[in-house]
Amino acid sequence: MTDDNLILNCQNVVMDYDGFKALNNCNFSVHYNELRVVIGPNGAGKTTLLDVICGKTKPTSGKVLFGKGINLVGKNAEDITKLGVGRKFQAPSIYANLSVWQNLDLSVKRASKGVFPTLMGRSTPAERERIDETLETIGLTEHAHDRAGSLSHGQKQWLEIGMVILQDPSLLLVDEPVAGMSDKETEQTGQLLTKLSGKQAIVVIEHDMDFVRQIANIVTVLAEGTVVCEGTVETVQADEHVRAIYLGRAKVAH
Amino acid sequence: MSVAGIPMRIILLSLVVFLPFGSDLRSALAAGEEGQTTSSSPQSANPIDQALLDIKSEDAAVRSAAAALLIEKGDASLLPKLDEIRADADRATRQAIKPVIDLLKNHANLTSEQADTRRSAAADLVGTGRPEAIAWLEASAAKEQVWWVKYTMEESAQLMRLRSEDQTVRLLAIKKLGDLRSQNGLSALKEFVETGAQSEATDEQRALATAAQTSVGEIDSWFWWAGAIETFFRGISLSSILLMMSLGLAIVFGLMGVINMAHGELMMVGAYATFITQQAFIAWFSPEHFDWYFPVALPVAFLSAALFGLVLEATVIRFLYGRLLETLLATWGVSLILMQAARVYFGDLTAVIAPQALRGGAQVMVGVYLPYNRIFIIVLSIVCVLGIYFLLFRSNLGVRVRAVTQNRNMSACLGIPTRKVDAYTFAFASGLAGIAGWALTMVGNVDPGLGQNYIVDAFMVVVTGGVGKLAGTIWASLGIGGLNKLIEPISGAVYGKVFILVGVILFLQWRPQGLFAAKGRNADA
Amino acid sequence: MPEQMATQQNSRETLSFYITGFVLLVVLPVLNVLPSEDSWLYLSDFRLNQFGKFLCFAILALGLDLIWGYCGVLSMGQGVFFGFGAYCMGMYLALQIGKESVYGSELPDFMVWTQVKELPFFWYPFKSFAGALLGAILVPVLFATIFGFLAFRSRIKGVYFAIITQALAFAAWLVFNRNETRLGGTNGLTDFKQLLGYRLSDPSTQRGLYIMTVLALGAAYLFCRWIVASRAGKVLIAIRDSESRVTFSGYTPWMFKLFVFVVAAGLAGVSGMLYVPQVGIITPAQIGVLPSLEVVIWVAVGGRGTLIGAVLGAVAVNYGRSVLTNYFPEAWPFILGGLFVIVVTMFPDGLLGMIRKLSERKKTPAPLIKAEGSTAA
Amino acid sequence: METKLPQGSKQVSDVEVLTEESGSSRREFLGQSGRVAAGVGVAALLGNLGNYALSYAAGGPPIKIGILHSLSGTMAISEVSLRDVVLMAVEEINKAGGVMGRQIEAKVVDPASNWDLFAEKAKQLLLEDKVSVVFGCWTSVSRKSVLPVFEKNNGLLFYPVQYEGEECSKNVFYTGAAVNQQAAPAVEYLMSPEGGNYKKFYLLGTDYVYPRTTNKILRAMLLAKKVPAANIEEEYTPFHHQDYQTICGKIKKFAAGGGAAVISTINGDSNVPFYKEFGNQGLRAEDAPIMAFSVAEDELRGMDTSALVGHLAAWNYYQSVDTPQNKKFVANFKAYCKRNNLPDGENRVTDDPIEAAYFGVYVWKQAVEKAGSIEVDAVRKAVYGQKFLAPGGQIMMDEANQHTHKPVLIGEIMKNGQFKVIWRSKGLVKPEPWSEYTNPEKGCDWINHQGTYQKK
Repeated sequence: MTDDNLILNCQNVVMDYDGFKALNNCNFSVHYNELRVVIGPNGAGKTTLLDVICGKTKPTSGKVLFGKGINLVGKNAEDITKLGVGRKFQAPSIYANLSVWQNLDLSVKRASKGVFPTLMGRSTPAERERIDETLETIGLTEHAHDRAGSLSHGQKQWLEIGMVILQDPSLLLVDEPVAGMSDKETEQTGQLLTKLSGKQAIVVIEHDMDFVRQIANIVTVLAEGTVVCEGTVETVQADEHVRAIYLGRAKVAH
Repeated sequence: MSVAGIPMRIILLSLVVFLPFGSDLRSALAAGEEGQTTSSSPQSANPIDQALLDIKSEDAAVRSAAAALLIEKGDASLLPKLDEIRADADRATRQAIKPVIDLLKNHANLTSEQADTRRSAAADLVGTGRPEAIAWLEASAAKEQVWWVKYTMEESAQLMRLRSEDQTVRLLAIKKLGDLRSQNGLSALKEFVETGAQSEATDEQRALATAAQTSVGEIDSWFWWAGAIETFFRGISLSSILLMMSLGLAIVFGLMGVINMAHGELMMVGAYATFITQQAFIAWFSPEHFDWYFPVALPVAFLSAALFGLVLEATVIRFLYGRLLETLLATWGVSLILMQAARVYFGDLTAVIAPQALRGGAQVMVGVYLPYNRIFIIVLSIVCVLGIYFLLFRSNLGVRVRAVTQNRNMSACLGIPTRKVDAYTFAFASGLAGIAGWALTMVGNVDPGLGQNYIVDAFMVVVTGGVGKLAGTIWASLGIGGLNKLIEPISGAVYGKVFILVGVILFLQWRPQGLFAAKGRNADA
Repeated sequence: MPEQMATQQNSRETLSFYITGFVLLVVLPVLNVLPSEDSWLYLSDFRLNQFGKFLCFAILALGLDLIWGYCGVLSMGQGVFFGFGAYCMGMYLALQIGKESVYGSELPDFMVWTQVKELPFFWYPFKSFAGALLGAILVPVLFATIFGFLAFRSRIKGVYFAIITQALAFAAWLVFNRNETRLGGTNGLTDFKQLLGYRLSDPSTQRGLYIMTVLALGAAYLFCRWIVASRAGKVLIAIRDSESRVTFSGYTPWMFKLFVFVVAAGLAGVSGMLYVPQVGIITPAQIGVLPSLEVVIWVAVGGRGTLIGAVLGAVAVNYGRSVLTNYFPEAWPFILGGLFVIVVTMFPDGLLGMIRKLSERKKTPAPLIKAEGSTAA
Repeated sequence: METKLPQGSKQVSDVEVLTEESGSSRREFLGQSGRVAAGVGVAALLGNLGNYALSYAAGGPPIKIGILHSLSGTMAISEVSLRDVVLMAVEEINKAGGVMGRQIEAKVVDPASNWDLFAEKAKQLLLEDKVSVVFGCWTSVSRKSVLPVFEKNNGLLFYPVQYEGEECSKNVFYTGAAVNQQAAPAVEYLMSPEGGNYKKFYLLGTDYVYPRTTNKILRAMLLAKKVPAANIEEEYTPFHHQDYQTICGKIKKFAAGGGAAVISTINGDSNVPFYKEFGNQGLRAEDAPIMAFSVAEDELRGMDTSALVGHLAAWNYYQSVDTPQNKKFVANFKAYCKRNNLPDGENRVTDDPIEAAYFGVYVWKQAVEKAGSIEVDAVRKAVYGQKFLAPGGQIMMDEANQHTHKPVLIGEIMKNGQFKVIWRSKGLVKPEPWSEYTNPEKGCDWINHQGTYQKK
């Protein structure tokens, strides 16, 4: 069943929280260098899906195959990260008390991230160059030596994306990157993600349909823990089932 | 000191300093005593009166004869006179008079109104070793209503029969003691077994030994079970104390995200509130109402601890919501302050006198004696658990508290006054600590260190139980308390505690979130 | 440009390091030796000795600062590691008493009155000074490794860890108090006579010990600064700020925690080792819950997350204690408790934070370490 | 001389006690509010203020003495009273003209129940304040921790508490009892027909040097008196132990069949839970009396005595001792506490260590006057053989061994927290720092030997 073009293949993943199935037989796959957007109503299991992939939570059952058939289930988060899965959280998760530069420096992909290599290691010129490049990419060159905690919300989001990029992931998981951003920041974020998608596969969770339209190629709709529909933005929007889910939900919610 | 007092004092001091050193203190002190005892009194016709005089004689033979006469002829009416003699007597007289008093007093006490006194008398008569007591005991046993007193009377009678000269009487007594499962007879029975085992033992002794062996076996196996039941009870008792302490801790930890290191000191507040109530009763009410102070102290303890809790919440804790470690440190500081304040204010060990109803215990079966104060705490802890359950899960306030716990902002939007809910929850948990302190006055002293004694254990309970789960707290306190008492007889108190700590650490390896971990998406946020 | 700033700050720090070192190492001992006893400049043996004790505590505080101030893991059991170091040295010193003891026995006094006839096996390594030195560092380090491994690997965090370490302190206190432990029970170890042939009662020996302490403190400070300045030091701060992010950057946070916990334990051991010959007694009272927490307050008062703060806090609080207990003995617990409350609620950055805030009000760069209070479990 | 003890002759009933106390309790209850403020400040100032006014009155500069008792921490409960009584003695002496015409100035320090701090504070008193004598310490731990300091700097310490012996320092005068002046006679008493012919002994103590050593000596003594080893049980609990359920269960088992007594060296706050549990598990003083060596009036003051009545204690002095000088002493002490707003004021009681601390000051004063100097070695030599009419009766300092000849009194605890003396030794008992049972070959002598020596 393996497909050589798939970087990620989730098979029959079930995540059961005391009877509540956040993921229910979820099958989800992503190709190399693809930018995939996952949408779905609240509680559909989107964040849980990312949690399962990156090792933050262990699924009740199912397989998560990555790259050349490595099953990620049961591996711990550090190892999954080292395999090349990067994760950006919904709320910006950065080191507030370190400078932007230090934030990035810690994230650079290195041969070993054990205690003693980290204690002894110094950044090589090549690494510095990469960090500078990334700073450029995320537009924070001027803030390189500011305390990360003093950045604006959008800047923090970018910083986190920058940190993930420096890990050289082949799969990048991004959870609601533009929540709380201004329109301009949203647009810049979109450009950033599009630019990155050439080099690695990216899975983005998003609510903002304008943003989805801006970046998305293929959209996956998740509801009640399973994939309901997959296709281009237009196809998905035209799908009756999807409309029913959103509208039905909307009725209940308001 | 007044001015006039000074010269007075100087004179006294110089007197003290220059007092001749040669005089022996002992002789000075004892002068009065000897003067009294040597004065002999005129003869008297009544043999009892004569015996009362003779017992003070310097001749040992006269003394013992007088004692024998008093035992034979005397009754309880002599006791005041005997006590009077005893108070002034020298050592020899006291020794002579002691068995007389013992026997007469205990004989009289066999018909006392108080069951305890009757029982004590029955037990003490064994020590006198006078055969005439057997008849008294058996006569009283026949009339006795309270099973435990009756048991003691029968046991005492049989214990005295063991000393009989008659082989059959002894054999029967040995068998009876076995039937009675008499723990007090154990050492005597074992002596029979040992005598019988010796090579030069007579056939009679061997027969006694065989019978005694059977009885010892019966008694031993009975007391193994009795011991097991008592150990179990002690475990439950310790658990209930831990539970009382941890409930409040678990509430503030689980519902409010506050680690309250001053929880133990809030208990101390409850205990001191009980003490103050007692003092107020002593000062303002007549002694026959004294025991009422204890029920009255319950609301006083609850409210005063709750008040302290309110103040603590308003002045310290509310600045620290969401900063667990900081609450831990700040409340630790508060606990230091409260402890020292108690030390300065109350100055000393103070204790609460237990009401009559909570003294002593119940003999539920032979070998199993359960103190009332422990039973009381066990029942109280059950009541508290039920109370909390209804308050949190069945009342309006409980719904609000849990709403605030789960989503503070949303609750605020819905019009729940979150500040007030916080304050009330904290005050309620503090009040619970006050109740725990109130109850603890029944087992220990009221001193500034009261809270520190169990606090580490209580935190272990909360950690082991898992945050915010009532059931977890209950199970963990049962587990830790029970295990502690199970290990203690083998390892001693200290290593028992160490084992428990190691156990908890290993347990957390297996379940880092405690026994009843909160599961769900936000479990480890 | 950033490097410039850093070096500027570094050179300032280095300068103050040298000045402090000079004062501690040269000026104070000279004031002790040269001026006559009546001179106002004269520093008595007693004061110098007392100061040496404070500096021992400063080493202990440095360790806690690493784990708590930088890494955000509150250990309430530092007293235990301090005690391990102290007892190791104490055992050596106790064996050096020899026939000079009250009972005139080769065994330490307490063994005589607890009727121990033979030296327990675990005392043997401490017959030699090297054994004591090694033990004073290795015992706490090994113990911390085992305990830390169990605790951190199973993700016991935040308050859970704090409570477990507090229970550890409590349990250790109980065990050390027990005479069956063969470590002198409540009395601990005392009545030491000599160290490597030098009489401990000689002022010159005490002066030597003081200088050793200053040197050890200097070394400990440099060592900690090296850790903090390294990338691993940044990881520690990162763990404090956002542990999950650290995980998703490919580090294993519990390994770093374990590392720094072990370093802190080793420093505590060194501190205890230096403390014993200067104070002349070690008892379980130094191991329990309260002494372990006092370390926390030193660091908090001085300013957590800054090494100088830890040193400053340890010296200031202890000096304050020594002075205040003279004048207001019954007030000291109030002051200590009040310090806890006030520092935690109002001055999370401690003394140093206040000074910085005052002096850098106009300059923009915020202090590197700012307690965000995000240390929730 | 009247020998009847007031409390002994009058059977005070339950109700009477309550009404008797009610008057003062009400006052106390109402008056407590003013005490907080006073308590904190006064304690610290007492040491200095009271004496400054008088200190330069006559005869040269004041003589400095040190008081080394814990005023905070767990031991404060016991030790504060000793500080109070020493200050009272100083005040008395100063009012009476001082020592050799010089006033005494007391320097009070607080070692805060911290044994390490004891050593530091002792150093401070000797080296910084240069006091000529120190009155202090309670626990053996604290004494052991200051001992090297006193020996190193040739200081002088008066130690007022009963202790385990096996010590013979020339820098310490022990005004409390050695084991043969308290524990050993008490156990002998229990074994005597008058004492009840007890045959089994449960030695229960707090885990530290005093109980351990005392029980070691008692065990040797019991074995020497042919008590089989099976009839001796020994157990230790940690400081502040609260839960005596298991131990009382063991005692119950041990005491079944009669003839058993408990020898308690339990210290401080563990006593109340122990006695309570003892009573609540159905054990009575008649079944198994508890003979305590660490429970005195000062500790009983706050306890619920109902659980303790009928149990025994052994000391060298009780507040109830009926001598004129004791009546005066007790009254003075109560008045002193009240006048200085000390906690509990006139409800304070005296007890053995308080008395020993008190007469220690006078013994030192007499020795200074005899020596005509405050120099330690001279004073020390002058102390030997000093006699003093202490509140409890005449006492004498030993000629050579640093200890005190004292009478032994066994008392029964009464409902009002006082003791009824039920036995007293004939005359004074000579102190034996080295027990004849455990160290028969050793002696202590600073005149003919250098401290501890081997007897030939």
